[in-house]
This record gives sequence, structure tokens and C-alpha cells, in this order.
Amino acid sequence: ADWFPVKVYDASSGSNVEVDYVPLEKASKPWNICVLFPHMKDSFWVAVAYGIVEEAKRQNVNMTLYEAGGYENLPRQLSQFDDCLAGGADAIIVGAISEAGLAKKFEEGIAAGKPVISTVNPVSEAKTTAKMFVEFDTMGEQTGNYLREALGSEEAKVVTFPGPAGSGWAEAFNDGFKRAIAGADNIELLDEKFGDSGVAVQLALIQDALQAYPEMNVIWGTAPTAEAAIAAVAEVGREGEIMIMSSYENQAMLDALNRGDIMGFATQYPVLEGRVAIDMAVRALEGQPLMTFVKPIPDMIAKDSVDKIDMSLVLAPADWTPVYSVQAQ
Amino acid sequence: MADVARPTEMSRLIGRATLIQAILPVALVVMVFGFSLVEPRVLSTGNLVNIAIQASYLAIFATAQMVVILTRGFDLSLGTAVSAVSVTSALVMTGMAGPAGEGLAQALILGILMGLAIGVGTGLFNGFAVAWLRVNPFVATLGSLNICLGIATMASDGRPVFNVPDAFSRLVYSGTVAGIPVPILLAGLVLLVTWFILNYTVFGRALYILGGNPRAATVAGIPSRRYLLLAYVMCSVIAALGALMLTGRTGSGEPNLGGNLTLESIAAAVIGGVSLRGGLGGVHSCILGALFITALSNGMNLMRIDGYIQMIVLGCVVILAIFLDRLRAMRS
Amino acid sequence: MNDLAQATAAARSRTAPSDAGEPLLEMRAICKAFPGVRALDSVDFDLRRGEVHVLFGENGAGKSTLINIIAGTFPPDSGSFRFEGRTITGLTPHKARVMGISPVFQEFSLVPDMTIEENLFLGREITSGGVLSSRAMMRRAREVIDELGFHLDPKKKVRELSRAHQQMTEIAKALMGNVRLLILDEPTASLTEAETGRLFSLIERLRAEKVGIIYVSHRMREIKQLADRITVLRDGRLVRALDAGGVSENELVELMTGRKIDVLFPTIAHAPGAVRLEVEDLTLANRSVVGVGFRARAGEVTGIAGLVGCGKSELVRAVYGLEDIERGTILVEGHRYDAPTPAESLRRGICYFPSDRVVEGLALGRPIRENASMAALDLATFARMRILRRANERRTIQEIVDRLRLRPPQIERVVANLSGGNRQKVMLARGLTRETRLFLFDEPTVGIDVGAKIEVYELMKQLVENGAAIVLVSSELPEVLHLSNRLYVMHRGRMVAELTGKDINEQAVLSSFFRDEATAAASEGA
Amino acid sequence: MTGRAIGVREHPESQFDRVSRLVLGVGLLPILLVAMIAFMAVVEQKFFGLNNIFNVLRSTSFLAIVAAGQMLVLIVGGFDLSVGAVIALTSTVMAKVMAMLAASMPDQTGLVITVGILAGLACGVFIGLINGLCVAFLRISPFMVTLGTLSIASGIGLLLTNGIPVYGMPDAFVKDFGRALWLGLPTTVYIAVAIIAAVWFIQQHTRLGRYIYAIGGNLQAAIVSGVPATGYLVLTYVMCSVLASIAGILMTARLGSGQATMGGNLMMLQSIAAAVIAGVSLRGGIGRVEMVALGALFLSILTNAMNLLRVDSKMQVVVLGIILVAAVALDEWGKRRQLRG
Ligand SMILES: Nc1ncnc2c1ncn2[C@@H]1O[C@H](COP(=O)(O)OP(=O)(O)OP(=O)(O)O)[C@@H](O)[C@H]1O
Ligand SMILES: Nc1ncnc2c1ncn2[C@@H]1O[C@H](COP(=O)(O)OP(=O)(O)OP(=O)(O)O)[C@@H](O)[C@H]1O
Ligand SMILES: [Mg+2]
Ligand SMILES: [Mg+2]
Repeated sequence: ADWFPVKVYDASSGSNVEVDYVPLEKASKPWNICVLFPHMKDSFWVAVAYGIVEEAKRQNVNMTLYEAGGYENLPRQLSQFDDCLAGGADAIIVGAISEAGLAKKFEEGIAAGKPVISTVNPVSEAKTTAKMFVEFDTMGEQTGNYLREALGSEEAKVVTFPGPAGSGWAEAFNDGFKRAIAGADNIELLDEKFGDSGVAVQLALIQDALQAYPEMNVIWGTAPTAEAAIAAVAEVGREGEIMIMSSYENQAMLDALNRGDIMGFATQYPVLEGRVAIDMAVRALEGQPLMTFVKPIPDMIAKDSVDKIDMSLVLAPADWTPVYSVQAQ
Repeated sequence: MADVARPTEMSRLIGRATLIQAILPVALVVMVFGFSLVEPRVLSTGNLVNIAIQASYLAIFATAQMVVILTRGFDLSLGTAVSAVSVTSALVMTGMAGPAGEGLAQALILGILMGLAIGVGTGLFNGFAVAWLRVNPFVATLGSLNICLGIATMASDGRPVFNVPDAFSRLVYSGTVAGIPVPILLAGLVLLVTWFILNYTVFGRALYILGGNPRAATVAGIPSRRYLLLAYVMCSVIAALGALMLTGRTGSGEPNLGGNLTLESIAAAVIGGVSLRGGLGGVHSCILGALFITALSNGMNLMRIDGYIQMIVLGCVVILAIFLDRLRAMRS
Repeated sequence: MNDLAQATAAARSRTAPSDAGEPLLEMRAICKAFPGVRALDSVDFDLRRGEVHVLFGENGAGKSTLINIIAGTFPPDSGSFRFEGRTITGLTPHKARVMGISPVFQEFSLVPDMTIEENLFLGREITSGGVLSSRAMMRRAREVIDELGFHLDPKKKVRELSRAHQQMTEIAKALMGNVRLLILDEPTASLTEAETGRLFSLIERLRAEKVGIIYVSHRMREIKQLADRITVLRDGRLVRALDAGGVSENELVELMTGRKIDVLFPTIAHAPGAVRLEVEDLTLANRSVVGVGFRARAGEVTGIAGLVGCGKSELVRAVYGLEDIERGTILVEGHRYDAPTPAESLRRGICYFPSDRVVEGLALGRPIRENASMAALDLATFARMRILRRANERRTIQEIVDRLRLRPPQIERVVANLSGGNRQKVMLARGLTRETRLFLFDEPTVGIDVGAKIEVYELMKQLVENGAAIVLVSSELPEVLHLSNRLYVMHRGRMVAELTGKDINEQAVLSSFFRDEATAAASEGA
Repeated sequence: MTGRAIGVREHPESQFDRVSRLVLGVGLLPILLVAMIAFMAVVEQKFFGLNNIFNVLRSTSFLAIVAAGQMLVLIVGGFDLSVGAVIALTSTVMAKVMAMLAASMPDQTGLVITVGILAGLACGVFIGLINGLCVAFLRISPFMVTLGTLSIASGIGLLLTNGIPVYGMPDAFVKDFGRALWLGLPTTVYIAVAIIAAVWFIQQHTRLGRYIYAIGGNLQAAIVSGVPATGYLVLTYVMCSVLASIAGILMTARLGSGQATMGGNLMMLQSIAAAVIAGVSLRGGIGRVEMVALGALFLSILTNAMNLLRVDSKMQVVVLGIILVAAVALDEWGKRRQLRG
């Protein structure tokens, strides 16, 4: 079954116009497309990779994927960008570690006549051929709004665990969430605990928070936060009374949701973002009509909504293992 | 005389020694050609320049590390110091320079000074802790690692600093002089100065003696503490220069810029032949090490090797390279 | 107590060693090369049971190397090696000790941060069921130490011992196991007469027990006193193996150096002049020196003698600025010199030569040139405006190195590859790099061969006669006796005697040493 | 020497000396610990909440186990940067093995768990062997070897899992072991205590312990004294890695999933920090496990305290840095006063 058409926002004009996105049938020739990821250390980016790989196969183009090994490795991603150009790529797809950090490279790439497509990670000002993302704060907001609806008039005391301070995305998610709950006077934000988004670190933070804020009854944070929270909450035997929310999706979150361990998580359809990125690259290379800014329409996935959503656009199949390059037939 | 061996064997010994001396450069060249067999583009001028540019940054950081490694220390704070420098200098530049580029010159100058100031500050902290408080370098710099991290994240509130004036990037990154990219030139300059300091000044000599045998240095009346302090300051200042160059390259202040630079810089220096036991090594070692690491990952990237495989290969190659260097050390 | 007397007596009443059939140790055509150096060039060596066989040779002759091979530290490049009739191959230090070969190394084999007891048993701990039986070991350790008559506290960390005490520990360590072959590489280098005496009587006993003993020393008196046979090495080659009986000092020295040497100690024409150094009521923070006063004049050698750990090193170290002073005044050329520091001392024309080359003297990994010039980098000769003048440096150092007859005279060589004596010369070279008016020598001839010694003494002679002041701290009595114009004697951190002119003789010194030695021994033993 | 001893007694003792001798007697660390606990007791009663104490004890246990191993390597004059990676590798491998077996033989939980744990430990042994062999036989600087294995181990871990957490370990392993309480205390605590005790015994009462000290104190001396140094070096590195992977197993059991991001550089730095503030010399030859345990406790309490006191997490790192340096500086200062006698 084809994945398209999919409803997305076409933001090229500046305002969000809801449209059906339909990709090309096939690429006219096997282009060499270079893909840069911040890392592949969680199933979120694996999902994006899945989209990229599948679409590259479907459109029959060559694809090579590099991952920088983490958000702390901007210099490495810059070098990988150079290596891509040196390696004779026709187009470059980037999940930017830092927009500001890569703006220069984007210009260089475009100047060198290589289409530069940015996906997943927000790029507001930097020059790109085309880009696809939802602002992280919108997703944060999504979760916030959902919390408000779900609570109704109940009291809620929240501690957020946005992720590593200085990552940019952690702050963005957090701001969105805060904006959403700002209005509600039944929701109180107790504290924001930044910290490395490894499960171990998050676990420590949560446990201390459980002590510091006995009254806390909502834990909001990254996917690893949610995972850690499940364990921590179980340990103090407060399952059920503390709600756990994740600001983004991964395999663990889906399983947890199905087990009923967490309340829900937001999704921006990573697989879709991967697929569209490839299509954008090919369109740019072939001079086909191209939306220069596409936004997926984020959704909140919770118990009730889980079966209404096309999971093949959210996560890679559990048994799929990433491949780093695709050879055109 | 026993130790003045007969000419024949003397020359034989020398012959062997030099061959082993050359083992790492040879390995480097062999490696690159090996790659080029699989992926011809590796040897394209474009890519070679690309390697040179990438290596020039690493070489600077490796050199910074070397200065303190010579004294039997090392600087774990290098990475986060780089981040702090990047953020603060970027903040100053963006803050000073008006939208229409008025006061640009002052902005850049102040920005650069800001960065250097952070470098000096970190260096003073480390140096003071190590030389006066006698805190082990590992702990001292682990401390400043955290402090710099705090500065970087708090100053920028965790977000990258946008719109660093283009002029700055043009100054330290994009331009070329006589066809040579600026980063290479700047790196060359920094390394040249360092080389001179290490080999032709009392300070440099003192560093080698300090690393060789601290107590002997004291007995010989060398003001160890002052020079030790100076060494850490020099290290951080060189790192700050590197950080400024990186900031020019990214065109933004990055609270995460430092990342793995600390370990990478140490690795580069040691692979090149700087001894962690102190008193041994030179600028050339750093250049060699930096080239080696850069060429390796560049080659693997162009050969489309999976990221995780790359990690494993890198690990093995690091160990192998050090082993070869050990051989050299044992022979000579 | 006078072990010394006993020892010499025993030596006199010694019967020639009964030839015990085939030798205990038999080495043929041993070769060993280090990078750029032939340390041993087809050397033959054999050792009978119950004999003391002295290895004799200049610095760098290859004595320590040969010993290291016997002890299994490293294998020879070629040559055959038989011990108790069996051919030995693939020898390791462990095997060697099991076979009963126990070495006392020139550079000690002690772990600084472990206690004496732990060091004594290192590699052969007593265990019961895999668990260390500390009590048993402590008891045994005490036995051995008392047996040797050394004053060592087994619980004390080696790091806290003076070099002399460390030397004793090293000796005790060698005597822990069952000893068939004892190797002593310059064991008396930092011992004073008393311990030396004890060591000698011990050697006599072992000899009687048919233990084979290899003894390395540069001290003629000891050799004459102990040796049954002597093997002379030069430049890594065997010169001759001969019986000790009837061979004269000068012959030996001639064999060793290949040149003629008549007198060991030069006669120095002392011309006491202005007081260069005056110390009054000096007490150190660590109380190793208490209320000491002394003075050193230009144009004379001022000797300081004393038993181990009497604080004579500390005294000069304090003057140079290496120890914390509690109270007391120091006058240098009449001017008060408070809170000394090495740098300031050098500026005032004072230079100190530490007794421990490896620990305090040299950066082993650096070339000779840098080691020689390191104390003078503030001079215009070596640096202008903090910029080195390397050509000057090379020239100056080369001159000095040649003057000291350093072998090899290649100033870019790494000091680590030099023999003990040559390392010492490199350090002494420092005193000549700058204009120095007061020399503080601490054990300046530790482990230096006769040839080198003479050179050092000659150097002192020149210095003094050119009007320098020399303070000579030494545990080698003949040295201080012959060279000093005025001789101070220290005991337990205090100055107990000042001898001049004809009062400077062994009896006078020894008597002041041993005045209250008995009581001391009692209190120390406790 | 008695000369000096007597001297010391002669010279009158000031208040100041008494203080510094106290410090040197017990060591600075315990005093700091007590001070901090007392402070917390006053300003924040939550600190003594049962659960909070559990948390502190748990995180201490993990850190202490790793730090104990790190200490052994530091004593032989080495360094182990790879502990974090070993934890990650252990976690993923063990989880994968258990998951696979559990799927195939759901009823034999005991077997599944045993095999899984063995697989995890095998990772430790494997990395430890690489480290040890390279250091002992190839004479490569430990820093670089372990830097290499750090990269290798985490590479393998990620390759196996793509960073996706591995589920499907038997519930018994997680519920009845990882998160369980024995006699009211977390299982981890008992294991940590047992390990510390074992290491203490080794250090104080076995050849192995002494040889580790000797090798670190003066390698050449150890060798010429007949200590089979290379063998013991390898053994030490293996012990370190195995301890790390034990910590990895406990953490995994605790989280209920295998994580390729577990441990990481943080654990590496903290383990060394814990050892160093406990007076372990990076030059080798010195270090006692009971103090290291205290060091781990100190670090855990410090972070816990800052979280309870609601210190801004960006500020926390700064405080941590300063306290770290200050603690060691004080310690050094004390040692120097002692040397002056
Ligand atoms: N580890 C080494 N590396 C290189 N050369 C060495 C080494 N050890 C000794 N040598 C060289 O071998 C020669 C013999 O050294 P050795 O120590 O045996 O002399 P020695 O007779 O003991 O001198 P001394 O009486 O001063 O101790 C010297 O030239 C020395 O430079
Ligand atoms: N490194 C050291 N650490 C602690 N105590 C020491 C140290 N060196 C020497 N001492 C002690 O200081 C006192 C003086 O020792 P020192 O050896 O300097 O005197 P000395 O007369 O020069 O003896 P030597 O004949 O060994 O030179 C002795 O009690 C000795 O044990
Ligand atoms: Mg010798
Ligand atoms: Mg002395």
C-alpha cells in the first residue's frame, strides 16, 4: 500500500495551507543523495532513517546516510557535510544539529549547485532549497493542550524534564509546553529539571524530584524521561496516581502506551518526514514543482487515538534494522 | 669507547631508527592511498583541501593539549571551554554590532577579546589549582569542565547564538589568501608560534624539564609554579583561538560546540607521539596526529562505512597507531 | 659497639677460600648491546662458592649490566650462562630468586609507598590458605633487620627514609630468601662507616657459609679488605681476572683506566679568605636539624661528616632553600639571607648538588645539554630576553662536558642511557655553567669510579684555589678527612664537633660519632 | 629518625595543628561528609525521607562498584575510560540475550537469567582483556587503550540495538531482583557492600592486593623482585571491567530494559572523581576501597542535596565543579602540613 496521499501543511507561502502531499512516481535517474543525521541512537531517528531508506528505494536513487554520533558533535557534522560535497553528492538532506551552526554550510552547498533539504530539525532563517519540520514548541504545545483537555478541572502539579540544557530542542519543547499550560490555573509548574537525556540520568533526576516534590502528579519530558519515570514511579508504588507524558515518540513510548504505563506522547510523523525529504530532494534535482516548506500536522497519541493513527508513518517496524546506504537498481 | 659503536653498526642502528621514526607518517600515507583504491575521490584536490581544513582545527586543539601534557597534566576542560568561548564571544559580537553593521570593527575586536578572556580565565583557574593548590590536573580540569559548561549554558540560556556578523566568518573561515584557505593559514600561524615558544624560549625549555623531572626543576631554581600556571593559560588561550575559528566556521555561538574535542585532542596529540608521562613531544606530533584521525574518518565517510562500524574501526586504529608509536619510542 | 673493628679483624684472620670444585656461576662470551652502546662485549666471568669476587671498572664499564643479566633483569644478546652446573636460559628475576640469586641493585628495587616489611617480602610473601599472614612476616622482618644490626622500623614507609636507610632496606631485602649467590652493586655508596662495618661482618659470615658474593665498588679500601678475586672491566670488555692477594691499588687503577694514577686525593692549598656562608642556630621545621651553626670560607673546603640521618644533607639543603626553616639566621657574604629559594641561591652564587641524581638531579628523558644548562637559563649566555641562544648553549655545554671527560661526550644523548657515574658528571656540569662562589656538594662521589673521582676532586681543587668556597657533605670518611680544611661533625641533627688542622683524623671523628651511639641504638631500636 | 620524632614532640602544638592532625587522622572526606549531612538535616528534612535515603544508597551503590574497579586500575598507575561503555555494552548484550532466550524458552526463567548475566559478564571480561593485554604486553598508554575500547564497546552496543531500548527480559529479573527490596533495602545495596568488602579483603590480606600496590608504586622494582607484573596488570584491568559490567547488570535489572546509552562518559568521569577525592593517587600505588566508597557516597549526596534544595540544574554543574576542586585542594593542603611535621 502506498503511503500517500498525506495531509500536511504547505507553509511555503508563510501561512499554513492544508494540502495532500503526493510524491513523484520515480526519479528520472539514480541521483546520489547524501543524508546527515545528528545521531541514530534512538528509534526516533531510526524511524526517520526508515522513511528515507524506503523512499529512496521506491524512487530508486542512491542514498548514503551519515550520523554525527550525538548533538554534542557539531564539528563532526560540519566535516561530514564537507565530505558529502567532496564525495560528489547531487543533493544533501540534513537533520541539523544546530541551524545556526549549519547555515554557513547550507549556503556553501547551494552555492555549489547542490540542493540542500532540511528535515525534522527546525530551520527558520537559514537558506535551504526546501525544508520540512514542525517547530518543537508546537509539539510541546500539543502535549500541553492535551493535558489540559484530559485534566478538565482536576488539579495538576507538573515537573518537566525537557532534556539536556543547551541542546536547543529541549528548551523549545519546554517553552511550547509551558505556553500551553500557562493559561490554566488548575495546572501548576513546580520545576524544570534539565539533564542529559540518557535513561540513567533521567532516573536520578526523577527520583530526586519525587522526593523534592511529593505533591507532583504529572511528569512531562523526553521519551527516556518517560521510560525512567515508569520504573521510578513503580518503585515508590505510585502507579496510576502520577501521569507520565512524553514530548516525542519512539518505540518504547508506543509499547509503554499499549501497556498503559504512560498517558500519551506527541508525534510529528518521523517516517513521513524522511520520505518527504527524499522526494523534495529529487524534485529539486529534476526541477519539478516543489513546496519549499512543508509541515507535518503533529498529533497526540494516547490510549483513545492510538488505533486511529497510521503507525507506518510514525515508527519503523520493530524488526527493521537501519541501513546506511541504498544502491539504485 | 663502548658506547661509540663501530661506524658500520652505528649507521645500521641509525638506519633502523629513522625507518621506525617514519612509521606513522608512512602508515598515514599508506592508509590514504588504500582508501583511494576503493574511493578515488579521496585523493581529489577538493577532498585533500577539505581534509587539511578539518585537520587544522584538530591540530590547534591537540597543540593546546600538548602544552599541558608536556608537564604531565592534561586539560579535560578544553571541550567545554571551547563552548563557553564560542557562546560568549558570539553574544558580544551580536550584541555590539548594529543591524546595519555599524560598529562592526569594535564588535569583532571585543568579541575576540571576550573569547580570549574566557580562555585566560579558564587557564588561570586550572593553573592556579594545579600549581598552587597542588590539585591533580585531572580533578582541577574536571572542575573547570563543569564550570565552563555552566557558563556556556547559562550565558546562552541553552540556545545557539544566531547572526554572528558575516564579516567574522569571512575573517577566520571562508576567505583564502594566495589560494590557501584562511583556517589553514591561521592554524599554521598558531602552531608556528607555539613551536617557537616551545623550542626557543626559556619558558618552553622549562616545560620540558618540568615534565621530565619536576623535583630536578625545583632544585635547578626553575620557578615551576609560575611556568606551570603559564602552561595552563597558554593551553586555554590556544584552545580559545581554536574556538573562535570554529565559531567563525559555524557562524554562530554554540553551547555544545566542545563536545568530544577534549578526548579527540588528547588522542590526536598522543597518536602523534606526545607522551602522557610528560617531557616528550612537539608541534609536529600534533599535526601528524590530527591529520591521521581526520584522514581516517574522512576516508571512512567517503567509503560509506556505517557510523557504528566507524566507531569500532576508529577504536582499533587508535590502539594500533599508539602501538606503532610505542615501537618507535622503544627503538629510538 | 665497633663492628668496623670486628670486620677488619675478621678480614685479616681470613683463610684463603677452599677451591670448591666447579664454580657456582660460569658465564662465557656474554654480549649485551643497548641502542648505540656495546655495554658488554663477550665477557667471561666465573664465581666460586664462598668467595667474594669484586667487579671493578670505570663508570659505564658494564658492571651493572652484567649484574642485571645474572639477576635475570634482561637476557644477554649472546653467550652461555651456567649456575651450579646447570645451563640457564630464559632467566626471569623470579626464577633467579628461587635459585638463590639475590641482588642488591645500584638503583634500588623498592616501592616507595609500601612499608619496609612489605618491601622485604615483595614477591615472596608468606601466606596461609591464600591469606597473607602479616604477623609472621612482621616477626621475620624484625629478625632479619636485628640480625643485620640496622636501625629500621619495619612499619615505616620507604618513601620517608633517607637514601642511606633505603640502602639498608635494599640489603635486608636481598637477604630474606635462601641466598646462594649475593650480588652487591655499590652497597656502601650512601652508607657510613658504622653500617659499612656491619655489612662487612655479614659478608664474612656468608662467605663462611659458602655463599658466592659478587661485589661492585669504587672504594679501594673495601676492595682490599674484602676481595678474594677481582675482575676488571673496561668499555664493556674483560681486561683481566686476578687474585686479590698482592695486587696494589695503583696496578688496579691502571688496569681499570688504562692510565697511571698515583694519588687519589689531591693536596689542596687552602687559603681561607672572607666568610662566604655563616649559619647561626639553624633549626628546621622537620627537626632533622636543631640549633646548628657553621661557617664556610672562601678558598677552603669545609667538610661535614656524620652518621646516617644525622641531618647533614638537610642542613645544606636548607641553606639552598629546599627545606622549611623554623628559626635561625643565614648570612651569605655578610648579608642576611632569609627564606632561601633555589633560584635566589643560584643568583647569589650558591649551587647545590643533590645526593640523589635520579630523584632530584636529572630529567632522565632529556638530553645532556638541557640537563647541564637548566640551572643557568636566566643568564645572558643562554638566553636574552627569555629567548634561548641555542648555538651559545651548545658551545658552552660542549666545552664543559669535554672538560669533565664525560663519556660519551655527545651532548644530545638522553641522560637515561648514561651509567651512574656519568650521570653524576652531567649534574656537576651545572656548577660550571654559571659563576658560582659557594658550592654545596652532597655526596658528590656516590657511585663514581676512581678515575671520575679524581676528576671531581681535581675540579674541587681548582675551584677552591680560584677562591670559591666549598661545603662538602659526605658519608665517605676518607673523602672528608683528606679534602676538608675544616671539618664539622654532626650527630642526631646537632653539631657535635668542629675539627681543624691535625685534629682532622679518623679517631677524632669516630669518637664524636660513637660518643652516645649505644644509648642512641637503644632508643632507636625501641 | 627518632631524632625527628622526639623533635616533633618537643615542638609545642597549636590549636591549628590539632585541627589539621584530626583532618589527617580520619581524612578530610569523612569530615566533609558529616558536615554536609548535618547541613542537610538542618535545612531540608526531606533529605531523611526513607525513599530519598534509598535513592542515595542506590546511586551510591552503582557508582561505588564502578569506582572500586576504577580505583584498582588507578593504583596500578593506569586509567580506565571505558567503564561507561562497558556498562552500556553489558546492558544491551545481556538484555538481548535474555529477550531472545525468554522468547524461545519462556518457562525456564532461571536458566534465561543465568545465561543472560553470564553473557553480560563476558562483555566485561572481553573488554577488560583487551585493555589489560594492550597495556601489559604492548605497553600502550592506558589512557589511549581505554579510549580505544571506549569507542569500540559503545560502537558494538549501538550496532546491536541502534540505540533502541531492548525489552523482554523476564519479569522475575526486574521485579524480584532489580527493583526488589531485601529486608527493606534495595538489592543493589547488599551487592555493593559485598563487593566493597571483597575488594577490601583483597587489598589488605592477599598477594594480589599487595602486587597491585607494588606494580603501581614502582613497576621496575616489582619486576626485579619477581612479581609477575604483566599477568597481574591484565588481571587488574579485567577486574575493573567486570565490576563495571556488574554495575551495568544491576542498572539494567533496575530499569527493566537494555540501554546502549547507559553509563556513558558521565559514569567514567564520576568514577574517577569519586576515587580521586578519596585520596587515590593518579600516579599509582595509593588508594583504599573503603575511602572510595565514601567518595561515591559524597558525590551522590551532593547531587541529591542540590536537587532537594532545588538548585537550578544549570547552576548545579558549576557548584559540583567548584566543590570537587575545593575538596581535593583542602586534602592536598592537609597532606603538605603533615609532611612539614
Ligand atoms: N638501559 C640502558 N639503555 C641504554 N644504554 C644503557 C642502559 N643501561 C646501561 N647502558 C649503557 O651501558 C654501559 C654500561 O652501563 P653500566 O651501568 O653497566 O655501567 P657501570 O659499570 O654500572 O657504571 P657505574 O659504575 O657508573 O654504575 C654504559 O655505557 C651505559 O650508557
Ligand atoms: N625524603 C625523606 N623523607 C622523610 N624523611 C627523610 C627523608 N630523607 C631523610 N629523611 C630523614 O631526615 C633525617 C636526615 O636524613 P639525611 O639522610 O638527609 O641525613 P644525612 O646525614 O644526609 O644522611 P645521609 O647519609 O643519608 O645523607 C633522617 O632522620 C632521615 O631519616
Ligand atoms: Mg653501575
Ligand atoms: Mg645525605
